Amino acid sequence: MSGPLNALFPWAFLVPLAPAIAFVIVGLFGRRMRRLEWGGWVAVGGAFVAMVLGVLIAVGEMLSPGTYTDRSFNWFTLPGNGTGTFPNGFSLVMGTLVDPLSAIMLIVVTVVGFLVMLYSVDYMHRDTGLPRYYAELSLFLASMLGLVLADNLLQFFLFWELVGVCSYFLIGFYYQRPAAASAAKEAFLVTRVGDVLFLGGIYIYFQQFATAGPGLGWAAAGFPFVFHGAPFLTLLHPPNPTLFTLAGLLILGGAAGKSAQFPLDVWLPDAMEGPTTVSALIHAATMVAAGVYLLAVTSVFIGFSATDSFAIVAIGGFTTFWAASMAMVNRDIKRVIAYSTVSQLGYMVLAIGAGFTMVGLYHLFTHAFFKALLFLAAGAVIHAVDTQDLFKMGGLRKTLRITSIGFLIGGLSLAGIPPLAGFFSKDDVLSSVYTAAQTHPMYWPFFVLAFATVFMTAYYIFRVWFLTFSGDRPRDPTLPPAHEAPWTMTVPILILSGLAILAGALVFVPQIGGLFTAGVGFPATPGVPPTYTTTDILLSVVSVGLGAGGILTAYVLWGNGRVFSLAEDSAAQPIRRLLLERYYVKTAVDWFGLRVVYAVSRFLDFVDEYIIDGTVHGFERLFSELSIRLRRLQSGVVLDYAAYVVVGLAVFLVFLYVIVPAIPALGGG
Amino acid sequence: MLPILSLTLATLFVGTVITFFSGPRARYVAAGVSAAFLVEIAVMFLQFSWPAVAVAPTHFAESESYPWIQVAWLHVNYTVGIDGISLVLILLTGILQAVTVAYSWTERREPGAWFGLVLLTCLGCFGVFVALDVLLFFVFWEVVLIPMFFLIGFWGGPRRRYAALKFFIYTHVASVTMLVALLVTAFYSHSPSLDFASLAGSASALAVPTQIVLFLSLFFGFGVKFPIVPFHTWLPDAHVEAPTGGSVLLAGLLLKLGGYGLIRWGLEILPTGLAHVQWILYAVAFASIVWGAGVSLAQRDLKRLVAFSSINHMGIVLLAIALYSSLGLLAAVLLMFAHGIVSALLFMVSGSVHHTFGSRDLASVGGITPTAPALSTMTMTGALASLGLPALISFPAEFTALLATWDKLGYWVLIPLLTLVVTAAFYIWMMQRLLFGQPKGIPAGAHDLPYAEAFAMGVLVVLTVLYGILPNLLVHFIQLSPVAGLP
Amino acid sequence: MTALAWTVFVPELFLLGAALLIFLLDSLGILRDRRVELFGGLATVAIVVALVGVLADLRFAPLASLATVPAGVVNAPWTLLGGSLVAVTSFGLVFQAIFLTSALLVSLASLSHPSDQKGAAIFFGLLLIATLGMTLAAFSADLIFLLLSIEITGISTYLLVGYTRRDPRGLEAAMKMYIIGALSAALSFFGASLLFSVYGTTSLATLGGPILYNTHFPPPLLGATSIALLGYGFLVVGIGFKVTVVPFHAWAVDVYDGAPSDVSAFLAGGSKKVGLFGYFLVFLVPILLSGRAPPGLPPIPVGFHVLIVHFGLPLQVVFGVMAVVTMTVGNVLALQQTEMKRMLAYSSISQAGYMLIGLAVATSPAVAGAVLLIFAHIFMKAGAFIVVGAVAGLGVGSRITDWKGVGLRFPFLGASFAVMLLSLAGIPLTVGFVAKFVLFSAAVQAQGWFVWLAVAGLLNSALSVFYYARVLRVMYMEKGEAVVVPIPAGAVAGGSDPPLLGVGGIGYGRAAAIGVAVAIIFAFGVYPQPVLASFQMAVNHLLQVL
Amino acid sequence: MTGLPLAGFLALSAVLLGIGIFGILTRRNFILLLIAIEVAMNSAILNFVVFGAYWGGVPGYGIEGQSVAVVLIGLAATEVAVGLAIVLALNRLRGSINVAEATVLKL
Repeated sequence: MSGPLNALFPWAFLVPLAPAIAFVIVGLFGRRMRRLEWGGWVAVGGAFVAMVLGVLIAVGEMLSPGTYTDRSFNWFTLPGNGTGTFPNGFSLVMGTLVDPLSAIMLIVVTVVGFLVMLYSVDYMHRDTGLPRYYAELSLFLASMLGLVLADNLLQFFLFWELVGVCSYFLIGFYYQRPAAASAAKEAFLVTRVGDVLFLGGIYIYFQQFATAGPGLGWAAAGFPFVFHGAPFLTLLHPPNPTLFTLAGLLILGGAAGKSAQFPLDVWLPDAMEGPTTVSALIHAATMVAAGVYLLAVTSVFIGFSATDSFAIVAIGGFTTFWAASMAMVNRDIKRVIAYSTVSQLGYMVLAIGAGFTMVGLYHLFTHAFFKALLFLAAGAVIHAVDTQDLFKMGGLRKTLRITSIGFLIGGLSLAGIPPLAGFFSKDDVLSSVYTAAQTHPMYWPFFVLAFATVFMTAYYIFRVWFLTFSGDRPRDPTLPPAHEAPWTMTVPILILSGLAILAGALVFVPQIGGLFTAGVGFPATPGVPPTYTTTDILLSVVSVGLGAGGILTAYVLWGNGRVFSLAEDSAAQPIRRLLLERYYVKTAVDWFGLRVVYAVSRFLDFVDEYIIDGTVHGFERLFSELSIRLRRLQSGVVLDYAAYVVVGLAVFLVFLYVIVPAIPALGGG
Repeated sequence: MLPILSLTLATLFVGTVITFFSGPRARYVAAGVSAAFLVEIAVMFLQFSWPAVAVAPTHFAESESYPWIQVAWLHVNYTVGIDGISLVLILLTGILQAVTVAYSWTERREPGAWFGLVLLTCLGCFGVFVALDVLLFFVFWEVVLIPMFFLIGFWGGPRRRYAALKFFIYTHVASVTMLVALLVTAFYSHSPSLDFASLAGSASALAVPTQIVLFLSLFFGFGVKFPIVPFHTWLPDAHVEAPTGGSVLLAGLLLKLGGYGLIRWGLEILPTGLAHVQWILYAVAFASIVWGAGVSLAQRDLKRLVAFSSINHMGIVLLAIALYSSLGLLAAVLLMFAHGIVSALLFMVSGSVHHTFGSRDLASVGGITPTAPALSTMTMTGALASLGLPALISFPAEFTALLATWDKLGYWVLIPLLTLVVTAAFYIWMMQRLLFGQPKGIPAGAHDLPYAEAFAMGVLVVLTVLYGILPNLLVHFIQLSPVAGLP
Repeated sequence: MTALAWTVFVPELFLLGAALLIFLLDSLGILRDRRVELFGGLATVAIVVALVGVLADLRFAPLASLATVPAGVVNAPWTLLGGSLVAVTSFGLVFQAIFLTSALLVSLASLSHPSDQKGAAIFFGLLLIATLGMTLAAFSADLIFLLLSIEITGISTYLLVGYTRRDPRGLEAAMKMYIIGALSAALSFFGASLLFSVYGTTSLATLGGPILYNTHFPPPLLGATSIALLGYGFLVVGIGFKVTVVPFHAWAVDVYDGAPSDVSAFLAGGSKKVGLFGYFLVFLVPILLSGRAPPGLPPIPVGFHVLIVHFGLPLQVVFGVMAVVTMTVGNVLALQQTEMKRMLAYSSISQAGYMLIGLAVATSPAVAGAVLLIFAHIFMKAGAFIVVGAVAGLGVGSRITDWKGVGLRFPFLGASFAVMLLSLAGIPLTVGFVAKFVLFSAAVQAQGWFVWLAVAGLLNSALSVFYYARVLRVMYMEKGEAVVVPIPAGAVAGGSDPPLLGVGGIGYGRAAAIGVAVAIIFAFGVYPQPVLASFQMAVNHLLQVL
Repeated sequence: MTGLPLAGFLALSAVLLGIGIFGILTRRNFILLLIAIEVAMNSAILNFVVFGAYWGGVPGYGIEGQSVAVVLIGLAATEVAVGLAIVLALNRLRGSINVAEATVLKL
């Protein structure tokens, strides 16, 4: 491969390194700096360097698509000893991999990352824990970029865990709030379940490929072929189909954990306890997308198994609907957006399951921008009015002009109104599922769910918009007078608005589109950029119609400061309560985690203390009892002692005259 | 070549004696001895010649052998030697000795005796790791007990006397069993001497049932030190009552003696015996893993929690050893090293929590982060490392261990794998209760870590990160052992 | 048969002479107020000289030449019908050295005996006589001679126990020891008479070998072998009294408790050993000769037939069972003991059990191991009793719980006691451990059912750790000062000493004895080769002809 | 010697021993105890005399038995002397020679 910018590829490792350095500096000296913001600027600087480099590398990849890997760092080496499963040993490597997928992710992560960092400078300025915030955020950025550039699944997992921990700390940023602390715990543990499954999948691949024969030995190749099907397409009949299916399911489990897919989706809405910026960066744009990314990079051989594909489709499709339904009733501005994130991630998973990996990534790409935009705008609102309760807000479009516009753009994009970014990608997802359903009838129901979700999406996001911005005054008069945010906050909003408008159309630029079509080594991926056959156009028209319908409904119910309240005796009440209670899943999870598991462990503890250790004490007691009883023989009366002597004598005589003659072995008989 | 092992033994011995009698100045002597010890360890690593790492597994290096007891029927030699496994564990010994001395720098009560006993414990552990003769091995093995008995019993908590006695007797019974088994092995196989080499050479001549019985008794003998469920109940008591330094050595070194003994004197001498009862070891290992994790979840006492988590981790070690594969043993040793560092860190944490806030009860102390940011950072590092966070020391070990398990046992790997969630659960919950939430149970004037303790923990944190990022630093050496040739 | 070189008796002559001199000086009433120092010094010097002499014999008289002494067990078991009384064997010499060492420790410790000056002559004189008896026993080649020597020791120890005629505890102890002792004496002599009736001789070399019988004898109701076995049964009981084998042990606990500490030290360190020596001498022959005729049968008298006997296995089983029972009962009884001296007494009973393993296994390694343990036991147990005496002299009560904080108040005594207890418990780097290690290794090496003896022994020593560790715990870990009653006047002999050593008030003699004991415990604990080698040689020498 | 039924003598000495032991177990008076001990001792002496005579008739065997008997008589005397000494001391100290009452040392 050649190209002016390819010279940069060997330096790709600098992309994660820049924020990492920022992390070290802020982490060590942040608290000692004269003004806490300085730490913030260091972090912003790190993010900026990362963005410049990352974008340049991505551009380089656009100009000359190809695969560049650098596996120079040997992390863990098992020298082979000629026997066993790994006759020539193996070495686990850390490296960088530049290819279309990582290029796409690079753009997303670095750009959003930088903007959010910038935004944070003023958004967070009231906080005392600022250095901690920037240190953790930089660490997150570094890990996320490490994950994006990961060269093999193990490295992927390594950074995967690190971003998990960062998210844990950032969710718990206001650690003195019990709610925040327990939300962080919940997030970590739920995703941990997924991680463990993911690890299991890694083991299966590891062993299978190590034993798959010459050339596929782990030692030889690290994992790059996990990313690029080419070596694997020769492996269309993998060593053990069952194991491969299982591995696919395990990987799916991991992805579901990170990307909050059903049933591991409980943690994401609660994760909104963290600062809004964190929600924007981690729980909307980047980390939660890692699951989708994982599915994308492994889709090559997950795709081998129809079972896996169906499982992915099912989970994605169902989650889309499930989350959107909950978003429709919630009254917390951030949580609504969080549910919408879950639902949109469902779209991406759906597309990948349907076999259109790049379509999924396409939606990831656009979604990152408009969802970050929505969060930052929401952040600006919260920053201004200091509440998250939609029903207290209202009429903010006058004061927060830029914010309201930004939110509006984000909302339209999310609702899939052309020509905004969301329109192209979501539309593409739908049509690709439609296409897949032609050959796999089982996909139809999920297609229907996804399609229905379009309406709900438009409805809930505009419900938020109307409740927040329309009307003439806040419903809660006690709210402080709102002011438009400073430039550090508005500029990111504006930039993201631009991206939310353009990102979708960008793929029609051949170079950029190239990234999405020429997923190197993938089976040729149809659908990106969208090709408008008559069916597609039909689908688009209908979906746009649904979106518009959703917006209209929202306007009717909530527009101009109206507040729609469901009649108490309405048949819909139970449903509403069900949705508000999140289908009681959270309750069930808490019950299981805090009651059942804890009760079991208490029981084990009891057994440990009273039965196992009790036995030990039993021995002690046995001996001391024995001792006390035997001591009675020591009566102090000498005649007793004499008696013992005689008894002993008698015993011997019995032994010598009865036992010995009786036992030939003793020379008797 | 420098007889570095005997030299080190001499250094430690002389150092211990001097320390005992140098009263208030003992800590300086102890520090000097630790420094010397580390230097000698460095020499060992050098003599272990880095370039040789690439070559196939070698046998014992640095071997020295002198006749000790020689009568017609009994040939005991003073034989010492190290291979990669012992080398790594010796490194652990040196590190823990140094940090323990540093941590207890301000010990006021009988400092001479305190530091002397600490050094003596490490001397014993070092001896165990280098001894290549049954008697020598047993001598050092028992030498470890005495100082630990006094460390717990004299400097310990309220129930220290009970705990010390329990520890002493329980482990002594186990060692005795182990000794019988080794003697029977030696004399029934007509081994020319009690040296490791000759035992390993001749033991295969024994009848298979004999080997099985012998291996099982060895397993019990070493297992109690591990400790394995259900012979573990001495551990929580010992830990809870022991002073911090004692817990550090107990968890960091003494538990490793069990693992090392099982590898060196069980698995390498009676492989046939192992082969026939592997399933028993698996069962015990799984039991320990699940049990340790499950019980930890119920603990309110920070130290008790860490103690039970040790049972869980050592269960994984046992599992990896029982696999009897080179990958498994690599993982086992790596995990022992990792657990040595991490548990030491966590026990220091609980010690500092105790004397900073006057209690270790997670229900009564909480939200300490604002008061003691440094301490809470250490706590987080320790907990995250212990639950196997990548880029920290335990991860490469656990990853390899479970990989080896999957390789040999297939789906059984699900047991330890899913237990990882529980492990994460109790650590995360511990952090939530101890570090986060509203401050409670914080006595007035509670301060952050004093320098000595901060230094000791800092060293461990640095090592945790360092070896987590560069595990090859250890892996290269562990490979240089006779067992690396296994399938 | 040629006469023995009289020089081998020089040590005994010294002991005897010193004893007579002491009594003489006492009756002359010289230096009435410095008698302890005077007589003690005399006794110590005599014992030292004797010890030197014995070691010289061991060292210089080449074993070969000893072996050719035309008398006794060693070389020509069958040439001596009619028996000769004494034989010099390296085995015997080793035991003489052991006896003298224990006597030396005691007399050294007693140099600063806090007793009234009146008792001095009796104490040291009887000590010498008892030692004399033991050293004579070590030479015996004849059962009667052996039993008589043991009786000499016994009678003088009865008196030693009660020599402070004012102390009711001591007197009660003496009474108990006397009654059980006399009973056992009667039993053992009866056993001897039975053996004589069968063999017509009491030469140890002949007993236990093939039996000559004719038409008159054995009488129809009992077989000759049965009578011989009966005789051995009686001997087991009779000598077992000294060895404190269960169930002949009960007296020992009370006596060790009631007697003055130094006497207890002598009983545990010395007279118990003479019993074991007797066991070895009497029973090794029948065990090893079992089932075979030794070379060089004498001319068989007319009308007599030779009967090959199998006493070996039954006796071994007897001793095996006795060993296990003794060690177990001793340990279990010690567990709940509250009096320090009684605890030590029980522990010494259990130690006797370990030593018996050597006799049950009856291979030269095992016997050597047992001898090593006997040797070690002097320093551990006698040393411990001496420490107890010293601590009592400092006014600490006799109950274990009275010892709170002793370890910190008297560093020297505390540390020494700790070392001795650890050695008794068989913790490495002490001679006690080495001895047990060798002994149990020997049992394992013999294979067969002897392995279980080793297992029992090791489990028992693990059990014993419980009560030893409990004492350590009291001494070092219990709160509170030691219970101190005002020190009786005259308790402090040897003046004041540097407090660092903590010798203050216990006197140099005791300090020296304790120091020596500890030093030896460590020295041979680290490098036992010299003693073990010589013991092994002696045992081989004893057994080579059998 | 043929006239002498050796078994008879054996039985007699056994009976003597039995009497002695019985006495030792049942008497509480120290003096009576001493007597019982003497009786037990004499059973051994009797054996030695008898079988000394028997083996004395066998060529190659000496009269060891009788000589041993003489020695033992002396030994018995010594023992009794010591015993009496203890009796005296006991009597002086406790005013009683009932051995069963001296139980300060026990357990």
